[in-house]
Amino acid sequence: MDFLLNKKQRELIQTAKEVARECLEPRAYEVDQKADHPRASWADVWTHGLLGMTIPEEYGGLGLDPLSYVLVVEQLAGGCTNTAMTVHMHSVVMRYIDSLGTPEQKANFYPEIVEQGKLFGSWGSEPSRRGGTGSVQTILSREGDQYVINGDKHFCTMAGGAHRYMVHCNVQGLDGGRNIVMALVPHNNIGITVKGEWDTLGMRGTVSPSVSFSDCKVEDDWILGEVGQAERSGIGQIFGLGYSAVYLGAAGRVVEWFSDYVQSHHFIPDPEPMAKNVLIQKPLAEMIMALESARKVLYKSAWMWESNSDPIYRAVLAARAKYMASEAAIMITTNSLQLLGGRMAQKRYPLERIYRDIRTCTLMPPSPDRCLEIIGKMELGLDDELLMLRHSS
Amino acid sequence: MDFLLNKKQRELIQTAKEVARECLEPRAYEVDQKADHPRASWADVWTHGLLGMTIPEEYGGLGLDPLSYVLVVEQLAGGCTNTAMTVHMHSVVMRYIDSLGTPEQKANFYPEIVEQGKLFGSWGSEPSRRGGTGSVQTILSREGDQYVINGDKHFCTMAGGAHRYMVHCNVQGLDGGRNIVMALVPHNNIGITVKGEWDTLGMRGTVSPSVSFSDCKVEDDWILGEVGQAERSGIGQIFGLGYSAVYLGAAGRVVEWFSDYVQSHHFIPDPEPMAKNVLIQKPLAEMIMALESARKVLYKSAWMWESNSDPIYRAVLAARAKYMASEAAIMITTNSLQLLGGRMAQKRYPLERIYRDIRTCTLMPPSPDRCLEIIGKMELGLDDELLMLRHSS
Amino acid sequence: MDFSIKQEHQGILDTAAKVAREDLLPRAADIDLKSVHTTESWAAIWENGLLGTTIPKDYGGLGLGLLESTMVLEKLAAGCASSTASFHMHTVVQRYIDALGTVQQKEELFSEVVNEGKLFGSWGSEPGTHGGAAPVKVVVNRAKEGYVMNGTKHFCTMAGACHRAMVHTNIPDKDGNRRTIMVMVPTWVEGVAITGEWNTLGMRGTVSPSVTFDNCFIDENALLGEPGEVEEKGIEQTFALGDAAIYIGIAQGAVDWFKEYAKSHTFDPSPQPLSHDLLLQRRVAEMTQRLEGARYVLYSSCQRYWEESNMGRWYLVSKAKYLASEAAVFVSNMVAAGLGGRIAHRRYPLERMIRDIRTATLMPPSPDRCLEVIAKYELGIDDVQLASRWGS
Amino acid sequence: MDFSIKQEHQGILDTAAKVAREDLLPRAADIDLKSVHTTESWAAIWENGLLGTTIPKDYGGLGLGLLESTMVLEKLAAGCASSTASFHMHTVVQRYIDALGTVQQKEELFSEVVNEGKLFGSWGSEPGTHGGAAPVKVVVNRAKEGYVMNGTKHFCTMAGACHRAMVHTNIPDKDGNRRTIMVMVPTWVEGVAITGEWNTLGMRGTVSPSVTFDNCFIDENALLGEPGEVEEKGIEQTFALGDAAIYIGIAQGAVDWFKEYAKSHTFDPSPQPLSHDLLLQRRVAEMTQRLEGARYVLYSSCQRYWEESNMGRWYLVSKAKYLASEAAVFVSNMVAAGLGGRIAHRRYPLERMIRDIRTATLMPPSPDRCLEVIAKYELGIDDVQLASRWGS
Repeated sequence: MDFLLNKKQRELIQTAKEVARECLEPRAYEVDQKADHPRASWADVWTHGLLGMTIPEEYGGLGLDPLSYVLVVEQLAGGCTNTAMTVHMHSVVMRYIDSLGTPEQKANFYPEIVEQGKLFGSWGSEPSRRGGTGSVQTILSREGDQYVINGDKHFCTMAGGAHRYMVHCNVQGLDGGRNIVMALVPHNNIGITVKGEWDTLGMRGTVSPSVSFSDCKVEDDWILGEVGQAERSGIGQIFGLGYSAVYLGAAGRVVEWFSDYVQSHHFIPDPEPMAKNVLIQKPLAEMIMALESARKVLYKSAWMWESNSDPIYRAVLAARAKYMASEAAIMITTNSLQLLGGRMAQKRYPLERIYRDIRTCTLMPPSPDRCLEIIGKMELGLDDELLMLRHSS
Repeated sequence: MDFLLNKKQRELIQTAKEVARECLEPRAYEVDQKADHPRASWADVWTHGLLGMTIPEEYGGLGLDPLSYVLVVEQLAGGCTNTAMTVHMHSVVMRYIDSLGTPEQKANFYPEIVEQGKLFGSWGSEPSRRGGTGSVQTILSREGDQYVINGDKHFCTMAGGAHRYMVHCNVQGLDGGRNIVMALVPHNNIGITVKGEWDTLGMRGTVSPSVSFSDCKVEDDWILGEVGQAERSGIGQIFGLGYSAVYLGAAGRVVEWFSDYVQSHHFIPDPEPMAKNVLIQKPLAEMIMALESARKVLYKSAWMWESNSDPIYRAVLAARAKYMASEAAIMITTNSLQLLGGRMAQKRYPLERIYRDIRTCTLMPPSPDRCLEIIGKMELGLDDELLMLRHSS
Repeated sequence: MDFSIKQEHQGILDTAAKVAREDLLPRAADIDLKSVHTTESWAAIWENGLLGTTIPKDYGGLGLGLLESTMVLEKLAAGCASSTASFHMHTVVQRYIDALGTVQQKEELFSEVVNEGKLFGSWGSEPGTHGGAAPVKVVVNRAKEGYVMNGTKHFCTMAGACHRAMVHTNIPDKDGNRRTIMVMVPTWVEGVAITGEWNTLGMRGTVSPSVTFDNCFIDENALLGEPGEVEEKGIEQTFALGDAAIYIGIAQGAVDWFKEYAKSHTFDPSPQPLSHDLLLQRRVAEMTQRLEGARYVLYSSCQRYWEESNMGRWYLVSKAKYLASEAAVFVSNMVAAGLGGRIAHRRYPLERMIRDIRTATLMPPSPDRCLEVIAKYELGIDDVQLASRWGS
Repeated sequence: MDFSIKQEHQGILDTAAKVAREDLLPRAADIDLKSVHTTESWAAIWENGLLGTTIPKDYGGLGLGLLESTMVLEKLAAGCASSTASFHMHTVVQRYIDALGTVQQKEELFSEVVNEGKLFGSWGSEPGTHGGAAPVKVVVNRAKEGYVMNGTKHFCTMAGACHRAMVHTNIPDKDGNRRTIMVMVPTWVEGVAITGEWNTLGMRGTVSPSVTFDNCFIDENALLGEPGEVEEKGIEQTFALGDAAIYIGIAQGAVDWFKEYAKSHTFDPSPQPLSHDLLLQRRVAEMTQRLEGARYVLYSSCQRYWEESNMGRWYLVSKAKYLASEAAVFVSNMVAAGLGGRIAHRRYPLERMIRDIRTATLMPPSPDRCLEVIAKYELGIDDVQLASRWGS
């Protein structure tokens, strides 16, 4: 057992931290206020080579393993949660392409990212469905000699901001069960209509309105893999792993900011900096420990990721990480605000923004309830129920 | 012992609830978005006779006892936290006038509220001081034949929105100790400059920027009572009691809204309304119980209020209520959002707004840490420390 | 709303607090160690006039309402949870007698309590069924000049120490359907045999072995009311209200001891008693506030109890029991963490209080079940099976 | 980063798990009841080759590093916390011998452990001083052909059962200043007397009475190192790492028992085992995740321990001990609430595990103290008094 990072990981973290603090963080407030895509920050992520984190090295990417990957996402989130979350989603699409795509597809799409700095979104959620229960009512069908998509998607992150979107579709005509296939569509395709607005508590820069598909045409060779292959691949579970990294990155930034603040501020009538107060020290230490134990669980899940591609195995790993990370991040943002008092409710302090972002992005599926259910069933050896859970969700 | 309300209280609650739901709630979103004074809602509160809740009956008010008062504030907060909070602050000023004012002052000021629907603000906080530690650097001094105020105030609620402000001043010239006196100033007085902005997480309609006083003139007969009398009166502690009522009113609305929502919504692939799910039932019941026990503690503190006007006695009662109410309100708003998931982060749902409001207004002093310290010292018989705590804060 | 206590009741509560402090607490450690019946503590309760809290004044009792009799339990439990828990059971039995008994039965039975200091147990649980379920295995059948009773009861608190036990049995009614009836069984009669052990984490003085009835002959006069009549009286849920009061009482006893210890002990290098420690002050505040919230919800449930429907009663007692149990467990964790290793020694009463809290709060219904009842009531979800699952 | 375990170490951990399950667990109830030394359990640890986990391979031990020897404690504690806690103390003594002893001392002392299965205690606490403070009352003075020792030690775990005890004493150095030295006292020699009782909530098999030394003659060879040398070795804080491992181990044992019970028990009216209950599944998940977080923080602290400065070591052990203790207390509350009254019976091991967790986690430093250390380290606040207040 070894908890130290290797040289490559240390260098990656260093790069990611520099981008996060020097480029992303100064823009985070504006991205939040305008609820607009963090385009300039994406450009910086690209310039520093991190937009291709999950693209194989042979195609010009970094080909990061899951552990190195979450370390980078965590750092990015320390600068801007919106940028980190969108880059993460993009990076998952890159993994799908790597796993399901043909050499031609890879040669077609990857250069758009590596050379042009484009982003790809991933649209899975549907209205009226419980979060995380996948795609059923968005239908991919054959109309004449081409494929078309019809249906509605919710929470379409980067709508209008990314270059292409990977749409989770259900294939028409096969009765019973789910037959998911991933179809790539360009952002400006005919038949795509943004319907909802995106005016939320936090994560406002992830711009994720509802989108309606009406006979939206899909190129024949823009469909990734065989029907059902995407689900069997065990790729999708890495969404949860990256979310966890975003939570912990943002929460870690809060702890750091809090530490600096209490060391450098004191308030009349207290004679000393807040850092000397036991009622600051104790909750700060609690925050640090929540962060550290959640990180350990996340890193272990990431480390174990590639040892098994079974979707259920990975769902358990992701559930472990996500449960711990979201509990820790919520506790840290809630308590830091409480401890520093009313001043911190003002938007000129970063806590206010990060607090809203964390409260919002920890709502993404799987919910803590679902995470606990997955872990509990696994611990109790209820493999059949886990399987059912998966198929019903 | 009797936990039932009397007829007058039931009627008051009914009136307050109607105002809250029919007049205040429909405007709550806009007040929040614009971060502007809830003027129209104040007018409704006035029209229904509640702006004079704490004005004695002989001057045309309702002369409510503290228990009836918190019941009304709680109902108002169920419609709009901003309106309830500002009306509460105004109502505390009315109590100060009742306790410290001369008959002439009462005859002068009360009709402005009863007949014209004006509001009075209360400005106590100062920059660089820990919240709740009162007024020291805002100086009331004699310049020639008149009083003037110099200094800076923070969190000046209703700045620009109320008719007059009760400014907590320190009297110059007496060395050592604090010599607080309350001075009323009109909103348009020369020498009052609004300096800060008010762009906050929540409670955005309480518009509480920083305000600077520079040789701001005060009429001789606009000073309330003798030097030090305001502090000895035990009035100020009722701020905390009213805050608690605001927290519980807002949290109660969340529980009600949550209950309605889970009874009327279900999500695919779950076959039944969310209300049938044990993972909804259990946390809902936890919320209800947190609310109910906090209410009991608040009502008991309010019921005991008038049995003793000692500021320390009342500080303990307020601390009990505020601690329980803020814990309950934070738990309820955090968990309800978590349980209903990502949809609720959208601003079109009231949870998003109430969540921000609660997180913000529970930051008002005394903090939970300070509340616990006050209660703990009292329970352990450390009367000397309680006294010191009071004098140092 | 009115939080005051009538002078008459305050006097009774003061007596209960005094009994708890002077009579119950000093015996609690020995009772716990030996896991024996709390006979002397019951005697003290009787001698101080509290054994008949729930017996009407006309029959020589104190005639307290649900709220006041519950408050007495809270006060007593601060001294010794075991003796209070069994006494609690006894007080509920008096409620049943009052509701179901004939004048003659009341005169006879109440007099045994008031004048002779006798205790009555209440034996309901059966092996393989949940606490709240109707009795199925202990049956009463007509016999010559009376009845015979057969079957086995579990968790028979005070078995071997109480004078009579109100046994929850089933009996055929006129139509031959089996209905519930309460039978006041004299514990000294032939055919009553105690079996089983009682060796628990805490509440060790609530000695509750199993009891088997083997063709036990029962006098006509021992049956309370008509077959099935008890089901309409709504007394059953008052058990849980008393339980809640006991949780709050033990926990308050633990807080009080904790406070006294903190005020009177000083440890190097601090020159001041532990009570001056800020973190300890916070602990005390958190504990007292939790208890305060639970306490007034309990009182409010007591006040509203008799006005409510059956489902409303489940709701009220669930609220009280849930909060009381959570608050007590919270207190047990806080006092332990607040004083550290010192309290692990059996020479300190906190060690016992912690075990008693942990054990007493395990009694069904569980917090989860209480929450289910609360939510269903608030959400308007009907659940006719609720009562039968209450004990699980 | 690498979460894998070397094959060699995995074999040792498997053995430890087997010993815990087959040798320690079956004896734990009786040990707890009688509050006696865990002699047979120690023998099993020896017979399975684990008594010398911290003895170098050259001397016949397993030569495990801090991480692996800590993991062994975690495995054993799942079976019996009491025997593991005293064994833990024994393993730390081996570290002291290795760091301070001469080759001759090592050969002699290690051989007693490896070949004869002897146990060594570590007696540091003194009345009126905190755990981590330097010894002041037990003094060693020059005498003819050796030394004499006088004074009293508290909390002498294994007193009456261990072969030797490493007594933390003070001795004059060359300049006459009193410095700390560790003395390997044979427990059978004249002048060693056991006093005091051991009757606690849990951890009842860690029998730890007081011991008085009255002109006890000590051989020259019994002193480890030069006066004051021990203060530089940084071994002291490894006690807290082992404690943390034991908390996690007991708690994991409780979770495992809870899981087995849930998988194998069905209650009416559900047709399926308890394990199918959604709320129970959540409980299991919450418990295992808390433990998992605590576990890897502990492992990481073990790995970094020897590279750190003294303050850094306090920081590392505080992190591990805080999380382990919080997780274990959390587990004890969750298992109790999850199974209800069933577990209060002493016939179930959970009853003991709950008491053991509650007691073991009360050992200083308290969670509050740990948090203070963590915060001060992170905030760069120097506190030279820290070590001396560690035990409070």
